Amino acid sequence: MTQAYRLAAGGRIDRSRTLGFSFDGKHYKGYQGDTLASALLANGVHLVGRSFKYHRPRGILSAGAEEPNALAGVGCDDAHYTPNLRATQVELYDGLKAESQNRSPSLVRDYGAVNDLLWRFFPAGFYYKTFMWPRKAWTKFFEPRIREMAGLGRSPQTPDAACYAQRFAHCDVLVIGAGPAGLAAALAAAKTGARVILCDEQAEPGGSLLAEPDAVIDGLPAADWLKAALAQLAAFPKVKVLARTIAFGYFPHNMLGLAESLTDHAGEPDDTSPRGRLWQVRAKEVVIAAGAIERPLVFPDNDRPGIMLAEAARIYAERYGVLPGRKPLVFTAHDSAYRTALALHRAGCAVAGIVDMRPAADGPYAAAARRAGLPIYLASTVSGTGGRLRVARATVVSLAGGAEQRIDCDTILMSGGFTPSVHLFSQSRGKLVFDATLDAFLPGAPAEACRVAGAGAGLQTLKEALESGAAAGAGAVGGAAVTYQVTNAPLARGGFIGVVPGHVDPTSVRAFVDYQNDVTAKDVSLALREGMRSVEHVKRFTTTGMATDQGKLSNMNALGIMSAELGKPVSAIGTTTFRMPYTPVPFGYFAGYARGELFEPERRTAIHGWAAERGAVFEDVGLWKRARYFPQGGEDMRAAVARECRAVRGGVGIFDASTLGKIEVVGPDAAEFLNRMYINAWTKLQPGRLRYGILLREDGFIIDDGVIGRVSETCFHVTTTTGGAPRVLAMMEDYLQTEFPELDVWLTSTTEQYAVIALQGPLARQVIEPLVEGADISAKAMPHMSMVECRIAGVPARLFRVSFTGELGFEINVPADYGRSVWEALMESGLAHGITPYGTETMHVLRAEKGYIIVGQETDGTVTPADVGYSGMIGKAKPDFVGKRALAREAFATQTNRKQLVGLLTADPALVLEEGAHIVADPAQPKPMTMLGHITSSYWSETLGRSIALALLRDGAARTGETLHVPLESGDARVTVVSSVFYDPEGVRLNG
Amino acid sequence: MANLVHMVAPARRVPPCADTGDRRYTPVNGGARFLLRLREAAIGPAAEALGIDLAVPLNRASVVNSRGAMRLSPDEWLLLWPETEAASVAPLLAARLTDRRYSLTDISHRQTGLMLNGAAVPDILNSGCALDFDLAAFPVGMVTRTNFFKAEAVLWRQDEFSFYLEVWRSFVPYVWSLLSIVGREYPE
Amino acid sequence: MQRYSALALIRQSINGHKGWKPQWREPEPKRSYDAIIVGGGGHGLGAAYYLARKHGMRNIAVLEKGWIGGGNTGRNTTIIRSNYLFDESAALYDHALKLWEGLSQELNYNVMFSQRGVLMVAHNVHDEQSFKRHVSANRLNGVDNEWLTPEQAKEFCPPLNIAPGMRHAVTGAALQRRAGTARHDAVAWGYARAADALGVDIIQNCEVTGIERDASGHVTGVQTTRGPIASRRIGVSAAGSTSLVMAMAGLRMPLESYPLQALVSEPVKPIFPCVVMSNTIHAYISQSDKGELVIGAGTDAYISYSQRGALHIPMHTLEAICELFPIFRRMRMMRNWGGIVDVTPDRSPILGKTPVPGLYVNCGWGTGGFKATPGSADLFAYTIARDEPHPINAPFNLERFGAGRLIDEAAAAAVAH
Amino acid sequence: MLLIPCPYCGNRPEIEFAYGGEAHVVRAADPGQVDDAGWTEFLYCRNNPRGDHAERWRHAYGCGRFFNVKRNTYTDHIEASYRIGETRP
Repeated sequence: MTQAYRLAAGGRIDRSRTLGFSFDGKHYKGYQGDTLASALLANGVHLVGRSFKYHRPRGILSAGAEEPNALAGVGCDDAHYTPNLRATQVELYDGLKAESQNRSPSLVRDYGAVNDLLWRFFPAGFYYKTFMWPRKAWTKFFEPRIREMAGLGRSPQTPDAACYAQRFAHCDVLVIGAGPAGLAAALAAAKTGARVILCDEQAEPGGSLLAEPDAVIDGLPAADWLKAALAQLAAFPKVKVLARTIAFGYFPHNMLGLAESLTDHAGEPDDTSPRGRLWQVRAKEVVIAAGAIERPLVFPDNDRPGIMLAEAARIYAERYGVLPGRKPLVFTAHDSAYRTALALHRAGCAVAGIVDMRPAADGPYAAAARRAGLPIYLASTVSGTGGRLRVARATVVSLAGGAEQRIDCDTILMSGGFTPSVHLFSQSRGKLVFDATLDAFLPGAPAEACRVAGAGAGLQTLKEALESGAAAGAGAVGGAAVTYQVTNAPLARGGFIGVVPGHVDPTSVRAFVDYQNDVTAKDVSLALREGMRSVEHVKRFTTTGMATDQGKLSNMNALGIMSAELGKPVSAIGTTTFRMPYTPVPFGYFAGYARGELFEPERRTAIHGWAAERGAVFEDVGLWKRARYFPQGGEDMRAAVARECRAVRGGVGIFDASTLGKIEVVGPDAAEFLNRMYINAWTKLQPGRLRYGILLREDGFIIDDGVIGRVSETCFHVTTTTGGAPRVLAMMEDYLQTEFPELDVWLTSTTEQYAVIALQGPLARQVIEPLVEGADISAKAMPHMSMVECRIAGVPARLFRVSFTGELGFEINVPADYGRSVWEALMESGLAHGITPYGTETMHVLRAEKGYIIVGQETDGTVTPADVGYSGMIGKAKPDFVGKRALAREAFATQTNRKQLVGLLTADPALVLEEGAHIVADPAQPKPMTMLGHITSSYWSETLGRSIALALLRDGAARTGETLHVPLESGDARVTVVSSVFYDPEGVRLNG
Repeated sequence: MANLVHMVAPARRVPPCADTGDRRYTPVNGGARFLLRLREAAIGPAAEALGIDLAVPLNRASVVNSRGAMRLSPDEWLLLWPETEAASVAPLLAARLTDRRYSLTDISHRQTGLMLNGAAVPDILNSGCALDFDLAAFPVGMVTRTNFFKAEAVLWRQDEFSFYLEVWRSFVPYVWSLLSIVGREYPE
Repeated sequence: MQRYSALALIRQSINGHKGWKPQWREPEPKRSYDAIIVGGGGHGLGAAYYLARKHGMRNIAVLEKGWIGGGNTGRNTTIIRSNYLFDESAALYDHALKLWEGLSQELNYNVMFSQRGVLMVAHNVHDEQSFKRHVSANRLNGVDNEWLTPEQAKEFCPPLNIAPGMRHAVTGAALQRRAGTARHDAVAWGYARAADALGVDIIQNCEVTGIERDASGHVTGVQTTRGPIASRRIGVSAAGSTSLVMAMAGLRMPLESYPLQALVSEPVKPIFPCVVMSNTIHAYISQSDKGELVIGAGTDAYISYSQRGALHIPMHTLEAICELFPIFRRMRMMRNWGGIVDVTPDRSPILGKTPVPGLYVNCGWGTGGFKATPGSADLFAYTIARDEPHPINAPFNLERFGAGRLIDEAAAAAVAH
Repeated sequence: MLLIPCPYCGNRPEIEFAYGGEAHVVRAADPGQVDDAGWTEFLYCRNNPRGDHAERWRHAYGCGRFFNVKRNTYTDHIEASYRIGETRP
């Protein structure tokens, strides 16, 4: 197929580079520099989509980001497929594959179009009024049917193959929009040496200058001026010009989000270089030069393919060398449409007429149109259109009355004037002010360091745009204002909002306000009739402005209709809130590099590699990977854990405890500080001794625990839980800096300074002893809960004698870079003793046998020291510690019925209860049952040859010996309440 | 069984960084690091003891020979010291600050350094660090704690296009991977 | 009340829909009411409805400073579930869920309640323990909730990525099948219309500026931007603005207001059959009846009344969404917005009486208030009508903080070892 | 992302900071002297204004200091930042 509607010359396309592309499987040709929309129009294709609700045939309405109709799915394969792309924004490349959406089986024949025949039954909000009976029918029948109709395009089904980039940036001035105002702003700012970022959503900077054959700026034709301006900007080292970059969001303190498209336009996907880049720009000053968007006119059947915005039609002709049709009819309330008519006339079109709602049109373009002999119908309106898949005719009628006149045409080009793009200004919380002469919201007082220039500020001439841009750019950095000489760019005036007056029964026709969502003027009226008065209610009830263009074309017309019907000025109605993003941005841009292993840091200990090489199974704890167990020869977890448990109880096990949080608390007041933080007493703890500490929140609940060693008079080695390390350090800093600033004490995280290796079991000492230098670690010299600084395996170490298993145990802290070497030395030393590496699962079982709690498992943020039987640890003589006052509250202290830690034994010793299962007194009680507590930990105890469980149980301490029940999915389990210490209750083995 | 007591200290093993082929990045292995905390009154004596100026402005480094003191907070200095001289730091301070009103903590193994050299390094850092690397905002000699993606980092500008980056050891592979991926966007 | 039905719709269709009546009146405020509800969201409108419907009160006003449903009712991600851990919470939310199940019929307004199931994804051993504890507690409480393997979870939600190599691999999921979503605006409008039909005055653009009390301390009415209105029963249901309203009665509340962001994608054909939540990596997602992916982000760090937040919050959320659902990486964000959520120290609501006689409060729902709407409204009406809480909301009193009886679901899910 | 003026380091991006809640909430020197109601208030009740708010931030990924900020909770405008111990402007 040839490009039948391509002009022989003109436009900014590169005719030497012909590109092939397909739309719905049909092959076409276009040129480098085309958009998908311009290339389709060049081939005479207007029918490109179906609307959301009625499946109306739709064509290309605009030439930019505001396009509501011409949405297509684009991509060479499913891994590169994006639905809902605006054909007006998709740059053409060779081999581009596009498909239309929301139609089945084809655009021309679409079964969904039956909705259009039944439109009377589907007014706005119809679904709120029906589909309720019978109740089940909603779930089983109606909702699935509605959902089938939902959506425009289809989601990709294959993971995206592309990668994405992100950048922070800073500048003195961020200029948004590289049209005349933006360029002038950037130039003015750049001249002062400022750091400037100029971004523009299009492939080519220039904005309206890209389709400006007439105007002359400072003696240069606009296109030449543009070229010169860009060359000038390129010469400034501190200016960055970002094309294909949408400023999508304006955030507090002048932070803006930009989305830069990098590869989509190139076609051939190269998945190793980023598809796009999200910029987070912090600007000292922002200049918004975002232009204005032409408004459609709301008239009956204003949505047929071939009906287009007038300015867009001129852009297609002058920028892309494409005629939207050969026999256009122009319908307008604004002078600029005359310019379009003239341009098409010059290009050889037979202009069928210019229908102007205004009683008079006196501007220079209108005069020129008159001189060219174009038929002009003043004070007239289009009362209807015809043509099935493409507009073929219009009926025109005088507003004064009289007979309808039928005019044949192949396109209708409409203009209701221009709406300034105040989106970003409004996002920045700047005040919008309604200007009744322009029928537009204009930027008022700014809330951020931000200025608006050009058409976005409601300015209407090229000269004003350039000079306002220059003033904004210069003003932002204290530079000098500039004037521009502009000729041949006359003022164009006019505009209209609302539904155009007509003489037909409005109940029998549909005039579309929101094209994509099929919201008609009637729907807006219906919403008002049903009592929706707020603009937000009307929006939500009708869905006007909620389509993918977010109301860029529809909002003002909807407000116009509301204003007319309510008899209130638009200023009294207000507008809906503008939200980011200005135009849709792919999720991938926001996710950026954070994918797969880089989604979050994966923290590994110094010993991780050793464990991985031996086939350890890991679990996630916070950001850490911890070895959970070390299966041998096809063991499952239970078998591996049973073996590891036997090894520790009967010989010696080795465990990587490096992830435990560690804080060095140093200073003359270190003991006093810990006194105030932990429940325990620290003053009398001798250097070289350890104590188990409990930390509460100020409201009395346990937040963390850990063993604390006194290294010296002024230095404590504090350990925390793995997940709690950052939280505890932050909490301590908080108290230290804001409550106890008088204390001379400093905190340093040493979590990663040390690798920590636990050696546990009756043979632990034999394994370590040969490696120790500078310390006597005999039972007498180094009892349970003591510490010593020495060298182990040739490296300096802090050796703790401590046990989380109930066995003789040591924890060796060595500088992390030596961790693996020391571990390997211990393994070698332990070989003769059958040393066995074990993981967190075995650690859990062994500590549960001893009734040691795990914060976060036995506690859940509502547990006090008394609840877990730890009241005895509280330093009784201390006047204060964090949480003490809260525990002393009368209502709190006198409470009964609190959940307390107990042990449970099942009647069937082989039954391992499910963790999280709940405990009841009467298993026969109907639901909801009275729950007395829940199982916090439950394991097979290899040591005891039976199952054990820990539980939080109401009044648990008083229930020892009681028989209770745990209803499981498999049936009721009988349990007996016992002490939470199952093994070696006297603690004899610790002293081995 | 052999007595292993007098075994030689093993070599330090830092977290592995895969070879990315990007010559702009160099892991800096070894070295001693301390965090020194003290109050205003002790700055002078401590500086004398260590032979390095500590009264530098916040977020500035002081360098003498191959020793560096980075002031990260009004009362906090990161000392980067030659490993061979590390053992003397604690005794020197203890001898001078006898009231013990300070904290010196060895964090030599807590973190690892990466040296980044190249004209694109500020841009590369800006992929994951929200600071402004304009020379006026982040001059040569400035050093600060900040974040690089989801890792805490200490960043020291040694030259217009040379940065020294320190991160905690378990974050090294993460940071290294990100540097190598971002580096591809900014060819050497 | 003009009855809604398919037949009515057809009849109106033939007449050009000219006969539809306003869904609620626009009355001028009267000088005095038997009860005033401050806040015209779903909770407030619902409370007025139940006061009229169940407690025989007719002279009631709902005062809304903006437009009804314009606060968090119209800004949330519409997730409804009741699989809470603690008995108190499960009872509260399941009371709501049961009311949801018949709400469209009760209100004669299709709120599009869709029981498509909520899948809560587990990523590690601790998640599994926590979710199994939920499943077990729910089962005994008569609340449906079941444990699924990763494969079963993927079968229920095919877009879910369960590849074992993920940074946070999916290790299972808890599924509540009765849970789902509803059309948020319809909830406000449905309650408004039904309440209005029972005589409740819904007064929009009417901001409360003061609370009047007599010598005994009992409330006597409110000052508003539309003049003084007397009443001896005032129920405050003002979500993020609760602290401000209660301060007018001299009460300091254990509340902080944070911005909570959400976003939707462009609409696509049905691809996502249920609701998926991951607490560990912070992702909440469903697909609306219109086809948009509806995604909940987290709260910003600081208190705010600005109904917007910072960019890094939705960025973090979309990282998680793309990780769990890599097929959505090319989908595009169409709209992002913020609401103001009022958060209590234990992140459970406060629903009951206050130290000021005649003043009742319903607040502190944090990020999860929508799901409770009918239940909360029903219980609030009960409390106001009888001047005492219903047994279900009795534990959610203001005194629990002093008494250390926190109902802390979030802390119960925290991890340490 | 807010731009927060650390009184020590100057303007820094919000992601370097941790929010610390309302400022000037003083923990009694002798909590035993505070009655139950007062302690509950201290634990749980915070100013939650729409408008000016004195709040704490910690430059967690920076100098590590806590400090106070006077910020408008509706506009996000930051009027002042000052060190712990300094009087509220």
